[in-house]
Amino acid sequence: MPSYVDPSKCDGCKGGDKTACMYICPNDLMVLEKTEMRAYNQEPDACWECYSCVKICPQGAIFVRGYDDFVPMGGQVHPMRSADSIMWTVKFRNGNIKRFKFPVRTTAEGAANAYVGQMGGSLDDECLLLEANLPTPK
Amino acid sequence: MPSYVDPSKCDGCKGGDKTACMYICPNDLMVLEKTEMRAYNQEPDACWECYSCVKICPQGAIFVRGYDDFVPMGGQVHPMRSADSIMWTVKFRNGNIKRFKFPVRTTAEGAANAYVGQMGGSLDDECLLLEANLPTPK
Amino acid sequence: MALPNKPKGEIPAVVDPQIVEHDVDILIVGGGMAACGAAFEVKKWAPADMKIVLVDKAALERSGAVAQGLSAINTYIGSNPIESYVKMVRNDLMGVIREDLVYDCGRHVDESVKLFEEWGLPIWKKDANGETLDGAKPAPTLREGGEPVRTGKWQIMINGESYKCIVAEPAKTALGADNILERIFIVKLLLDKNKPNQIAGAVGFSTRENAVHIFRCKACCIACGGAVNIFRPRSTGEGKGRAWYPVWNAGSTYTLAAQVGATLTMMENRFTPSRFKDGYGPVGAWFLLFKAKVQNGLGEFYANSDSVKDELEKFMPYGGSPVTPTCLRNHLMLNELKAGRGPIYMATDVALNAFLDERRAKGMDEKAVQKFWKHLESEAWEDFLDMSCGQAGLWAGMNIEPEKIGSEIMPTEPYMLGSHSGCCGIWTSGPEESWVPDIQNPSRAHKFKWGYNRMTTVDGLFTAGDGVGASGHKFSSGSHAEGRIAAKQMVKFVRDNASFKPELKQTSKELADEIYAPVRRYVEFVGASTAADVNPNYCKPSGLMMRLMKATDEYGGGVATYYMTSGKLLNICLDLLRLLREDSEKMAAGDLHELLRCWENYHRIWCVESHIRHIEFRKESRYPGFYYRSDFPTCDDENWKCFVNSTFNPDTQEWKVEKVENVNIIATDPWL
Amino acid sequence: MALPNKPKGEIPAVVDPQIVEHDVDILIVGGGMAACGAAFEVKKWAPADMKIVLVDKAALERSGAVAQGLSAINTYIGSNPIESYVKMVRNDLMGVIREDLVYDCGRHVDESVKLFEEWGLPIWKKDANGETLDGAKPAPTLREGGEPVRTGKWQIMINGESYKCIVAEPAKTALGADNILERIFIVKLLLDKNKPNQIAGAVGFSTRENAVHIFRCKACCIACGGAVNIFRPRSTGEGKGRAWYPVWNAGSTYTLAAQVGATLTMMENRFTPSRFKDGYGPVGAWFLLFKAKVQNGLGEFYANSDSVKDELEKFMPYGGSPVTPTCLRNHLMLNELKAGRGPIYMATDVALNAFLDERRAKGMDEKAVQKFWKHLESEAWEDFLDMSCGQAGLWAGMNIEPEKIGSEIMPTEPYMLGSHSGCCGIWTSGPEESWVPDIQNPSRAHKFKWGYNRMTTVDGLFTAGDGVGASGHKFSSGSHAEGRIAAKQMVKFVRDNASFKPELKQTSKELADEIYAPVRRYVEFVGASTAADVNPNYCKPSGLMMRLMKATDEYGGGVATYYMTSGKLLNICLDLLRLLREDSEKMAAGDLHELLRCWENYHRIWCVESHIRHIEFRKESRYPGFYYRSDFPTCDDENWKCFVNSTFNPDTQEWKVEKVENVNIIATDPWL
Ligand SMILES: Cc1cc2c(cc1C)N(S(=O)(=O)O)[C@@H]1C(=O)NC(=O)N=C1N2C[C@H](O)[C@H](O)[C@H](O)COP(=O)(O)OP(=O)(O)OC[C@H]1O[C@@H](n2cnc3c(N)ncnc32)[C@H](O)[C@@H]1O
Ligand SMILES: Cc1cc2c(cc1C)N(S(=O)(=O)O)[C@@H]1C(=O)NC(=O)N=C1N2C[C@H](O)[C@H](O)[C@H](O)COP(=O)(O)OP(=O)(O)OC[C@H]1O[C@@H](n2cnc3c(N)ncnc32)[C@H](O)[C@@H]1O
Ligand SMILES: Nc1ncnc2c1ncn2[C@@H]1O[C@H](COP(=O)(O)O)[C@@H](O)[C@H]1O
Ligand SMILES: Nc1ncnc2c1ncn2[C@@H]1O[C@H](COP(=O)(O)O)[C@@H](O)[C@H]1O
Ligand SMILES: Nc1ncnc2c1ncn2[C@@H]1O[C@H](COP(=O)(O)O)[C@@H](O)[C@H]1O
Ligand code: SF4
Ligand code: SF4
Ligand code: SF4
Ligand code: SF4
Ligand code: NA
Repeated sequence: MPSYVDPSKCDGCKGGDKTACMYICPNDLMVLEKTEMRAYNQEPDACWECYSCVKICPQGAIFVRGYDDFVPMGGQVHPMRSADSIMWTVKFRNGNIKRFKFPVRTTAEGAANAYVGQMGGSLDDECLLLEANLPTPK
Repeated sequence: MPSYVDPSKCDGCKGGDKTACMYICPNDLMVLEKTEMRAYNQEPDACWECYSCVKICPQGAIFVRGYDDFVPMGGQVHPMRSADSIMWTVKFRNGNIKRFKFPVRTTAEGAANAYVGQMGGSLDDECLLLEANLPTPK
Repeated sequence: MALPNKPKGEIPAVVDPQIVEHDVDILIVGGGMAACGAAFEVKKWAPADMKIVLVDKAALERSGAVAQGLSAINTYIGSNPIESYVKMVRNDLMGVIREDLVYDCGRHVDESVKLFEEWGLPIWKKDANGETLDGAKPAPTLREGGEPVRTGKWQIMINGESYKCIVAEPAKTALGADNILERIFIVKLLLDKNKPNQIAGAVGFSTRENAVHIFRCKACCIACGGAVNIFRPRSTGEGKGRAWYPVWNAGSTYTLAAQVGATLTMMENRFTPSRFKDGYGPVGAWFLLFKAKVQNGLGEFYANSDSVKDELEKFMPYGGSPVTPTCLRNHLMLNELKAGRGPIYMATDVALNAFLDERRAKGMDEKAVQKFWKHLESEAWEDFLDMSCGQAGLWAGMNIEPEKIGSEIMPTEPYMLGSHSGCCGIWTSGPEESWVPDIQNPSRAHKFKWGYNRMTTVDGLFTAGDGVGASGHKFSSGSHAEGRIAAKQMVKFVRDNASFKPELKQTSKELADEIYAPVRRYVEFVGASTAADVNPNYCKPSGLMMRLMKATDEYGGGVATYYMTSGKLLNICLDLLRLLREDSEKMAAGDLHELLRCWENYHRIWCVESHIRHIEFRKESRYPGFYYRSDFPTCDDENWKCFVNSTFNPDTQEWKVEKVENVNIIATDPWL
Repeated sequence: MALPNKPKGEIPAVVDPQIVEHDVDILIVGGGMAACGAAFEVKKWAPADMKIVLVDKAALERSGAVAQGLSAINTYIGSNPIESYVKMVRNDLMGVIREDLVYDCGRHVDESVKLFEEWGLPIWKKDANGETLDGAKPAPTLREGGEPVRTGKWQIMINGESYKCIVAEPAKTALGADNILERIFIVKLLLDKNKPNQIAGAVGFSTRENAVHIFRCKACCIACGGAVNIFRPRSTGEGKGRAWYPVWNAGSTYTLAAQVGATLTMMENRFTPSRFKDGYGPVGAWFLLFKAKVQNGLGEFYANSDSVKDELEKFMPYGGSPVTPTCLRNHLMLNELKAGRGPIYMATDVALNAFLDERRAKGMDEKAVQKFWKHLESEAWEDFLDMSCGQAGLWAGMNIEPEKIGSEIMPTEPYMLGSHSGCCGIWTSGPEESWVPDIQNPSRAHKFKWGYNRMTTVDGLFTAGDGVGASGHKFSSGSHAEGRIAAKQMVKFVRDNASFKPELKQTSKELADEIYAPVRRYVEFVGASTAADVNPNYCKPSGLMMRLMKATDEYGGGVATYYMTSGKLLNICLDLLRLLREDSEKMAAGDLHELLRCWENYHRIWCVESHIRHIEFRKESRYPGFYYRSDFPTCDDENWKCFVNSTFNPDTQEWKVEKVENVNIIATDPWL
């Protein structure tokens, strides 16, 4: 199920130097072809189908089609991710459709408390931030 | 061990429409790139290493290097074929060289007797050309 | 891969190809050993005005299994009784063969070998001292009584690098250059519009220009070899090119025949050769010429152990033969591997040094021994260089010198073929002679003869070589001879049906559209993705082939399971093949080379589907070592010493699979 | 492929990259769960002027094993005794673990989970009626005493699609954007020029611009995950991207550490998970949440059969546990498969319908049952959609609805990792506390503590997560906690060694040349062939990876042999790996992406070589179901209930492999 880009939707992230899909792919697969200003997956047989690129693309231009060496054709799994939830559309080979929606986050983006400036206690014991009274084996 | 073409030797069969390597490859792999006028193997993972192209190339421009998924690098097997014999040079990974020469044909090219015009006997028995008195099982 | 998407190769395909129509009397499809035999022979029987055309997907000079050359001719009867030959084949193929066909091959094969020599093929001879002379040395020819160098009872050694060039030459001269159409891939045979069950033509396309070729014919011989790349090979990257069987034979023979309703036989049989690992070098010469033995990972020469003898006892009478059947040799090897006693080595070092020691023991001086060694070394390398250069390349890359160290051997992935040590194929008529059994059954699928030797159950459709089923061990020479048999019979068939005028069911436009459908699909959808090979609307043939090979490997008894399958797995495999067949309609081709790959895949899918159907039907394990059914793990002579024949009905699109009686013609006592 | 040859990707590599030098105090290599834990925690202990930099080959937001999300947190102790956790891990890993490290992980892990929830990770809860609430529903947090949904004793369910994004956010905020360098692949660690056995830096390169990055540091934590694509996967075409383990973790952790002389431990351990076939969907939720059972090809739910009980008796005390160890679960499955009783199905249909029937039996009306079913169906699909979309895609392509039909499961190819149900990794110090055994041996390779928790045997070099050996079952949460442990210790190490000034042995130019060697090779030789990938002077990383995977698969106990190997095969494997290492110097890269692939391969080769060495050294089969040695087929507690540690000496370039005593800290009676 390597990802692929629909050229009619991709706008090359408006010609930015760092496209969203290039930015995110954990396997360094997405690249931008500068003449056409379209992205493509440069190594489909190294795609894990992690959907990171699909989820992040601002144009909804990236899709996934089943690995050609074992997935029969015609199905598709496609997400729409918002700040707090994700909606999946599963299209079966036979045309049936199922939809599922799940929460993804309970806080606003950027709001996770990094405890900036807060310091731990003694460097010479084993307690981590917020910890105290560590047990030892009985 | 797919075949590959040395661009410094290939002359694109002088720009002929039908290059020797294209003519001969049993698997339709060799093609001519017309801008550069050089041949290349279009599907190395479908190359049987039959050496047909290597043997026929008038420029000696085609070589073979071991399949990259199991042959350690550095060896090479290369033939020189004449009308009646073939000389093989086997270069080992460690640099050792062996040479072998074998006959390939005892008649001149084109001289095989096709018995043109000679006809068989009766269409209604099982004898083929030059045959008579066919046995049956005991 | 990168944008902008382009066809991969150099000859882009267009949606509207030129249509070229040909009216011929006899059409020969294929250009290998059998087809060359047919092309040569047919002119000896055909009236001058009979139009005969041969079509090959490649160039006759180097097409088919012999393209690279061969180092031996595996079938030459010589002074052996033909009956012994039949017995050997029968035993090697576990009892179920068409003895009429095998006998018939045996009585014609030597004549082909004599022609080869006459045409220029160097055949090794023995000199007066019993020493080997290579085929270029002056010596009496076989026809003159010259003694070939035997390796085993049936094989003779040659300097065979140019074997195919030599055999192709008189075939071309005989037919005439204008009647040899190269680089045309035949996709389908065509039945007659008016006469039921009568072949009327074929359709294919050129891989050199955008042209569909439509042939109308009165008789046709298909000899497109066997099938490879139907099971996953042991090297799946670049090295998948290095199969044992030549990667360009895609099962066309069986698919072409099945689709027009010809009965197939013994499609459950497969050939799983043991070969030098990875390089797929041949083992025959090592076993038979160099008398090498195999050693397991513990260093044991297991083949003569007591436990092996006990194991062979389980497969009587086959296991009791002096030469163990090919499948059982694999079986013994697999037992070692599965028990963790691998790898298996061909002890080339032991074998070669034994020759030298023998000479030394006979008092040969060291200088002469060294000279003899040069000769021996050269023979050892020639065996590979004549027919499996890739193995020589592997030795070079691994720094292997066979006199110093053994090399691993291993059973390969399975292939389908009918002329080597396998026997799947098409059910054909035997000779119209009285010794051939006259079975009283209205269906040709049960009969042994119906008028025209090597005619399939479809009128006018003949085959030879790998095409003819239930008659293995023909090899290169027997395939050539069989092509000659079929050729003569085609002329007879055309003579006997002089008034027949072939008419096709489809229009030329319909045929062209069908053949070029993958091109249309490509052109229609190429713009839907920025990647050439990843597209929701189509699949590329390379991916589909991987999918096919994975399905058969995992469920159909490939290397993944040590060749084990079961009714359960086979039915899953059939389900996957059904989906594959559906999806094969979505293959796309941007250029003519890819179009070739599309149709080859299509042939592969059909052909391996018939294989799986047959294995599923046969509720036993007839060929231990080639495949096993875990649910019926033994060879069951009582219920299954019979042919399995299958017929696809082109009208109803249904398969019929049935048991067919096996008749012995050659004495069964003594068995060998 | 076609002429003219061009680099494949879009950022061509040049022979003279820019060199960027960085002086830092603490370097964190990797950006996964462990590294994010370290990045968050380190700032809580570091003085304001301490320079801390994190380098990730990818983008923190979606890097590492959790990029796609996860549907469960597999380690949450909750109200369980930590001692039970250690016992579970010990039993699952067949008796040989570092109990100090596992206990230590157990006492920190819950705090990480509570942080995750606080940061925004939705964690499923039980409501007052025991019904499941998804993680967005209002409910008390874990810290507030909310009750998580347990699946099994240790796992809790989450809505984990954004797990990694959530965990990365505070890590980034804590370190500050300027201190996070993404898209830099670390190739090598560097030892100090003056102080022996002291880490002094690292070198890598950018995959976004032609730049080599050289880091000097006083302490370093490597947490680059485990290794995948070291054994041949079951899909070798396009589908080789769909491994269970994320294809971007290439064993860097182990190779980086080994090359500077850090002792490795239990590298013979591997993880061979059973997964939904081909899609590699997780099975944990199916077994534990949905209580599904596995069925063999005969329809038998074999797991509770008498013969299985007998089989497990052979592996006492491990086989006697209520939850059979992961490797033995595989072993039982492999026995079915090898006997031809495959395929194995997860009976999803039976399991899901049982839930509905249970509700019906309790009197729930059909409308409510349907509503409940929607909920259940959604949970079943979420399990895949959160962490293995490819499996959902396979179901879509095969028209599979899990309530109607089961799906095949199968053991995958082996991976190397230390945080999941495997435990290979680096030998580290445990906590400097009195309960941790104080082994009297001058060599750190035999000790359990040497001052800095999670410090490797190299001074200043720390690790966490998959990096720490002999302590599996940390999973995502434990890895995060472990990163936090290492972070604090690094600060302590830097404080304690305040006068240390790192100095590198090599010049910057030497380092840059070494890293860019594949680019130079490409540029020098690209003109020698008309094909981009077939060249006599170099090999491309894609081909080399296939060669690696074939060698390990066939000789190192991969799927090809049902995970069976032997001393004989292992030594062949080591020979092939030696040739591979030699040839890896001939890799060529035309662009930065290919340069990445070159160095990943290099890491893979090293890491799997250590694996093979360890298996070879350990003369028993400790993990039946993960691998077997046919020459030592049983688990031999008498001789081998010990660690195997190996150390590469960077000066002599030699490996030392040794037995190390296994010490129990937690009571062994009762065993569980
Ligand atoms: C593959 C192979 C085969 C052999 C061996 C080694 C190897 C590596 N060895 S040993 O080492 O094992 O021993 C042999 C040996 O030494 N000695 C020997 O006698 N025979 C050996 N064989 C067996 C013979 O080669 C074999 O029996 C014959 O070649 C069979 O003859 P035939 O049935 O004609 O098949 P073919 O492969 O020669 O020719 C097929 C032709 O069909 C063409 N073709 C295929 N599909 C087509 C299509 N759709 N449309 C048009 N044309 C389309 C092909 O181009 C070709 O012309
Ligand atoms: C692969 C996988 C793993 C899990 C699961 C399913 C799947 C499919 N499942 S379940 O379904 O099985 O159950 C889990 C689950 O539900 N619950 C759970 O808690 N854990 C699961 N894991 C386990 C955890 O994910 C695992 O324990 C942790 O992620 C381990 O953390 P860490 O040790 O930090 O590894 P990482 O993969 O997260 O991060 C690696 C980082 O290194 C970077 N990197 C790698 N090499 C580098 C180099 N040379 N230079 C620079 N950077 C370089 C990576 O980019 C990444 O940032
Ligand atoms: N071990 C063996 N014993 C007898 N005949 C063999 C053996 N191996 C190969 N042959 C025969 O030698 C010929 C070439 O064999 P191969 O190289 O296996 O194709 C065929 O006729 C085989 O049947
Ligand atoms: N089909 C098979 N594939 C792989 N290994 C097998 C197979 N059958 C048995 N084995 C192994 O081979 C050895 C001998 O098995 P067996 O003789 O079948 O009991 C045992 O170690 C089995 O695990
Ligand atoms: N059959 C099982 N019995 C008990 N625990 C399991 C089983 N399968 C998986 N697990 C555990 O469930 C969690 C996730 O498993 P997995 O999906 O296999 O990664 C891990 O903690 C496993 O150890
Ligand atoms: S993120 Fe989407 S729009 Fe942007 S370059 Fe990639 S595919 Fe195109
Ligand atoms: S699905 Fe994942 S691995 Fe594949 S291209 Fe997108 S981000 Fe990369
Ligand atoms: S045959 Fe040789 S010279 Fe002619 S095009 Fe091919 S490679 Fe070039
Ligand atoms: S070696 Fe043979 S298969 Fe390969 S390209 Fe040359 S002719 Fe074709
Ligand atoms: Na592949």
